[in-house]
Amino acid sequence: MKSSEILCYGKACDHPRKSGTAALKVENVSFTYPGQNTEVLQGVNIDIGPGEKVAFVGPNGAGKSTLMNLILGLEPLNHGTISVFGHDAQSCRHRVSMVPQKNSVDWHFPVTVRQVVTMGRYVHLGWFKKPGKEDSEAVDKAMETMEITNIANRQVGELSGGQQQRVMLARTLAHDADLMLLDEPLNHVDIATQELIFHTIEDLCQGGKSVLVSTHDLGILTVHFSRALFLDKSIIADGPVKEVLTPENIARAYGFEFHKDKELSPWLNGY
Amino acid sequence: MKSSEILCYGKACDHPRKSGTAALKVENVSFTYPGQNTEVLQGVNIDIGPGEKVAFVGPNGAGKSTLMNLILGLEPLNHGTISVFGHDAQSCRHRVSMVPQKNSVDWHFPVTVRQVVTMGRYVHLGWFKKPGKEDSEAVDKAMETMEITNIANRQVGELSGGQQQRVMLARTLAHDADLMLLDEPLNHVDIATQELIFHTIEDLCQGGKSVLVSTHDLGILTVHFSRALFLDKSIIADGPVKEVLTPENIARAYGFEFHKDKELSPWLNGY
Amino acid sequence: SGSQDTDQSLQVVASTSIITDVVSAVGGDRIVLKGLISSGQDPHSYEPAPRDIAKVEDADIVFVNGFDLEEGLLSIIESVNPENIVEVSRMVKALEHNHHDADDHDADHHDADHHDADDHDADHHDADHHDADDHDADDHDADDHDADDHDADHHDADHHHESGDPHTWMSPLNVISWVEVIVESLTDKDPANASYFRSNGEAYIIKLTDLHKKMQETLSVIPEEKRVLVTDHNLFEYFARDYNFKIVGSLIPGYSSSSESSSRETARLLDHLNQEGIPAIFIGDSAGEGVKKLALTLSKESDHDILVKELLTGSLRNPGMEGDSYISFMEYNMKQIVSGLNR
Amino acid sequence: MAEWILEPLQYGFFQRGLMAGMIVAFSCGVLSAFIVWRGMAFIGDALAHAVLPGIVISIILGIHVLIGALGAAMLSVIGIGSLTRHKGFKEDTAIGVIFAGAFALGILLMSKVASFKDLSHILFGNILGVSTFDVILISTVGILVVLGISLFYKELLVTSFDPTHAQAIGLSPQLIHFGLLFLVAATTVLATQTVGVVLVMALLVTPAASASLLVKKLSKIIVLSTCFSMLSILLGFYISYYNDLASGATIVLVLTLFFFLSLIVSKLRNK
Amino acid sequence: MAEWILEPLQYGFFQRGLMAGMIVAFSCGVLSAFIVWRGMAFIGDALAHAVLPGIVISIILGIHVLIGALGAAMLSVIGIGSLTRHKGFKEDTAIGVIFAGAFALGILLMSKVASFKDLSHILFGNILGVSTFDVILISTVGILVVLGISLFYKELLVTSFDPTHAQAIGLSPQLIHFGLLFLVAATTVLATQTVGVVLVMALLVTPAASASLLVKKLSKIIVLSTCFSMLSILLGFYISYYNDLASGATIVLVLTLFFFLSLIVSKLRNK
Ligand SMILES: Nc1ncnc2c1ncn2[C@@H]1O[C@H](COP(=O)(O)OP(=O)(O)OP(=O)(O)O)[C@@H](O)[C@H]1O
Ligand SMILES: Nc1ncnc2c1ncn2[C@@H]1O[C@H](COP(=O)(O)OP(=O)(O)OP(=O)(O)O)[C@@H](O)[C@H]1O
Ligand SMILES: [Mg+2]
Ligand SMILES: [Mg+2]
Ligand SMILES: [Zn+2]
Repeated sequence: MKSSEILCYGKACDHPRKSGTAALKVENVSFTYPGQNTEVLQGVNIDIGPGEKVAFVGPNGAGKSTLMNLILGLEPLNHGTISVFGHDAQSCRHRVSMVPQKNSVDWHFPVTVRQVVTMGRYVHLGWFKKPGKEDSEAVDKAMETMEITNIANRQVGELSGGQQQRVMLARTLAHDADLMLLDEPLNHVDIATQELIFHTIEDLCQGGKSVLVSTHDLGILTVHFSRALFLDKSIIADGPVKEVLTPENIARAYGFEFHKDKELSPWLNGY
Repeated sequence: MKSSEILCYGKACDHPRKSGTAALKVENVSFTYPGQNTEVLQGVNIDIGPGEKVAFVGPNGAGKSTLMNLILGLEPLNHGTISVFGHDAQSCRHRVSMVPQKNSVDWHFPVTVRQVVTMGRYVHLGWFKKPGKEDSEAVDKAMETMEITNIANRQVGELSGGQQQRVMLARTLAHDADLMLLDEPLNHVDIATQELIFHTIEDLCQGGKSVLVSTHDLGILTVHFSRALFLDKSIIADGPVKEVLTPENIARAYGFEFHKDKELSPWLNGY
Repeated sequence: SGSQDTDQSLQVVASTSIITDVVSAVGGDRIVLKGLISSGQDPHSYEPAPRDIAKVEDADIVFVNGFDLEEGLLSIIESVNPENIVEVSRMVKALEHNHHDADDHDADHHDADHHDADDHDADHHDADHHDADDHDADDHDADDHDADDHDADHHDADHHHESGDPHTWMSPLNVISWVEVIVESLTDKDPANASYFRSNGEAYIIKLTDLHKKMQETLSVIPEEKRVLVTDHNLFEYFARDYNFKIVGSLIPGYSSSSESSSRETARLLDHLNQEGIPAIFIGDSAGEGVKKLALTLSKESDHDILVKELLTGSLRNPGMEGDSYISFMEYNMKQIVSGLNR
Repeated sequence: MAEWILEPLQYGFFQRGLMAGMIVAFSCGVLSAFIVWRGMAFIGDALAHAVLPGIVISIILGIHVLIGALGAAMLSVIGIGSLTRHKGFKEDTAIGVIFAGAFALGILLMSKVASFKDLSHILFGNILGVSTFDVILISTVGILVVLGISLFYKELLVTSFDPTHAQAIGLSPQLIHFGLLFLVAATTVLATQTVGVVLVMALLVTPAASASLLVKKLSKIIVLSTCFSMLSILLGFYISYYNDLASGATIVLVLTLFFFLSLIVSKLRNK
Repeated sequence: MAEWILEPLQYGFFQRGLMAGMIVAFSCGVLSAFIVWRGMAFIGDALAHAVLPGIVISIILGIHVLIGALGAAMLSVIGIGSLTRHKGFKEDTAIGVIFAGAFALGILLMSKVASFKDLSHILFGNILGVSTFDVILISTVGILVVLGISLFYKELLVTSFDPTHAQAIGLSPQLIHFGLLFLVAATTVLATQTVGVVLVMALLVTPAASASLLVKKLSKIIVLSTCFSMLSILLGFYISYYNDLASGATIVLVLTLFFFLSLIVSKLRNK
């Protein structure tokens, strides 16, 4: 795995895309963090087709971020299989990208916004190649989409939380992957950017890309998504949003029955 | 300022609370980050009374986090004055607390959830005193409120994003301040916790505490708040939520007129 | 390389202050002499300034001690002016391993011998020396010298380490041979002043002979059984040979200041000090704090009264102080030894 | 066995060396956890070298070297502390800059003063030459360290974990940082004279690094690292006695061995 | 003035020393920015010491010390690299543990082998005794460094800024880390022989620390730090010549002076 990981950098998996293969196929994945003794994921199965836009919901600690990390190979998989476009995720990195929830970024490191967004192109360059005109255009476009062109030359460390989040999103757009994993992309960003994000996702999916978006904003979700995955260690529900976000499922996962006395927000009562 | 900062640790400002004084008074505050040349805040005036619950909105980069940092004295104020309960904020630290948006936490540092929440009590202890029974009870209560009692003995570094956010919120609850600044507390947390947060805030305000909550979730805001502050470098609007969140204000701050072609989410059209 | 002085006098550079003193006695005012390591400085930790090396590059003769004393400096000199290096100790016969009594202390020195084997002793001045017990040399270098054998290693290819105690000046008899070497070298380079150098040399040899006699006499007041030396490390091989002393051991059995004493070796040395009732420990003026402390500790811990006495080792003292010339340097050491042992 | 233990103990220098070593190990073991987790691993090495100009100056002035060394250490500490105040400057960079500058200054001064030439004392103390006075001095510092750490434990905890929160409750992270640096400086200066810098450096880093592999709570790390460091002194001392090895180096190797054992244990446990 | 410059240049040792110094300064200046921003300030110091067992062993085996030194450096590099893989272990801790262990091993070996005497060579090289062969060796390493940094610039950038993203695009942050460590090790081993560890250490840290105070973009930091380091060699060499000072220490002091000047400039600018 180690060696394939190294070799893969910058190499497009030249396997032809088989028609009918899933964009993402998670089969029977269970996971325990090393040194821990409770399973964080239990027998998870997911199947996402090309061009699909899927919301990923579940309470805090449900394992959403863990699963996304596993898909990208950031944690070693210890049980089950994950494939991306029919291939091992490790050998198809140019086609999968992620905006992580908790990033490992060293914000003090002296780089500009533009440099960070350009990092989204590295996967297509591989060793020794420098970013060219095409990359530069892709970067410009990604920055425009996220409306950060005006701060392109600022140090990323000096930005506001929302601006930093937009930079991370732009980096992923620059990556131009076929499967995008967005882990709570709405955190920190303002409503204008939220709209932007959803419209961008919409456009991407229309172009055949698959997007998996984890979020806690169940209200916004009903508007923009048709399919939702409800995770709580294992997949509790999978299907059209309205069917997944039933009061029963919510009560089961969030323990809302314990708060019956409290007034639920109208948007939760709404459906 | 330096010396007062040091002396203040653990000391309650024993000035009697004058009746009728504002919980927070920001007067004519302007701010530029050192080494930068654009003003981030321009002539900001805010007045929040005791027991008030105020939403703090504005686009990314509006200066919300900057203002909160200034209130706590985390950045040196270079223009204007800020007072808390009629006193210098620096000499009234036991009465002000904050949940920051971007924290400076070293998540790898080996501490447990309980230890972190206990840190919220330190301000009342001051030098040499160790947390006592009373503190331990306050910590337990805060953890219960945020529903993290079950993970009390885990390492904070190993938690999910939402769990970490709840730990930070519990720390602030343990602080038991009279003025709470919550900078985007809804990031990372699931809907159950969001409800919890708002109900907790409600309870606190009924107990006479003042809370300033920055958020981008304009939908949820209308439900839980009666007053909103709209910041975009300077205060654009201040008053009842419905008056503040007018389509004009939103258009002005978020530049929504540029996206007229895109369909706005129903909740934005809703009011 | 370098510019020649307009003055036709020989440009001479000497490494240590002791060599400088002796060369100056021979060369007088007919040479331009520059001592690199000034009085009071330690020959081993000496870090040259660039203009010193400029002098070396310009020099007609560079006198060094030999036996790798100024090891760090040597590597610089060798890269700057290799043709004109003269080792003043080259006529000194390195000592056989002669000073240890057959007690367990001897064992401590095995490593040393072992070291010889590894050392690259294919000496280029072979005719004159054998390898001898030499680890003392190492001892010494190490101890006070911060300088940089690294370079030495680095120059391994062209430089062969000498083996042997480098403290040749601890016996005036050796310094007499220095004078011969110095006279010969100066004469070689400047035949016009040959007679001047020779007569200076002869005069100085007489002084050295007198010093030797005086030392023999003075030291003879110490009873035979009290003629035992314990030093920070071995630097008295020649002294012991010529004045009939026995070297019992040293505080640091390792070969460098960097090496620490092992606790059992120290324990053995302490037992030894007690058994033989040794009255004094001698510590070089440039020994490290740690060694000085260890000496004090041992003196306190022994069952009898042990004095810790200071000796001059690698360098003369500053002008005006006792020990500012080679002869007074030796007289000072002699006094210290007599007062330490003859009690 | 009893004889094996007792034989070297009949020598006073062995007793005192062992005693001094144990006390230094205790102080260092207690400090170690904070050193490791605050990223200050090289502080011991740096201070031991940075002290040089102070030593040279005290020799020129004819005062006790300890005074000069402590003075120089305190100046370096102030320098390091002030540099890390610059947000973004990593601790080790500040330490490195001050270390190199102060040491070079010391060397230049030394080459002009001549009589003092021995640098090797910096690397190796002579643990066998420890006097009773040294033991008293070291014990004093040991008591200072234990007192300092236990009195300011909660302040050290909060400034290490979240300096911004510390600042927000009126606690100057810098002041605490200075305090910690002060304790480390006192320990380093005194311990270097007796046990040498290599050993001090190792005692300040390796024990907590090993302990962190095995346990996760800070208090446990401190206890375990103190055990490791004292045990390695004991073992190292006897091993060096019976095998005619240099004591300091042997102790460091025993410590390093503990580290690798811990590493193996932690790997096996995470399997 | 011309004469002032030319006088020392007539000496071969001065030319060679200056040349070697400039080349080392160039290599170090280029590496410096990454060393500083990745928190590896003490890597030079550590490697220079950790090399000791290799030197001793090569003397025992009768091979060239350079081979032993390089071998030991590479082993240490592997050790350091593998330890930092443990998430959460700070870089400096890993460096410290390996440094102390390897150095102690070297001392023990040395005390048993004897022929290798002095350690202080590690502190000071002999910049005045540089041979033409040395200059060639150093130039080779210099070329290696410049090639390495320019060929892998983007990989160094992304692994420094966001190791998780690097891993996500199939680039092993560890591999790049090893590569960087390898370059630093080669530079340190060779440069230590000629200019000494104090100077190497200073050249690896201070230039980029100074440059970071003045400019913010990484590429500018690299250029400026290279200027600083080369300028300080030049100035330091001439100053030490005309004032009869030790060259290495003078150069370090000039560098430190540059640092404090930069500090003052940055303070004034932020006023
Ligand atoms: N450390 C800093 N140095 C320089 N500029 C900064 C710094 N932090 C923030 N800024 C700038 O100040 C402005 C206000 O930032 P601030 O973080 O206060 O915004 P905010 O309203 O909290 O935004 P968000 O909703 O994205 O959190 C932004 O333009 C940002 O780029
Ligand atoms: N590095 C880690 N080591 C051990 N346990 C971990 C680690 N990271 C996460 N966990 C645990 O694994 C579980 C799942 O975490 P994960 O971050 O995947 O949840 P999540 O669904 O993303 O939650 P959130 O909505 O809060 O982001 C949680 O119980 C968490 O405490
Ligand atoms: Mg998550
Ligand atoms: Mg903000
Ligand atoms: Zn000597």
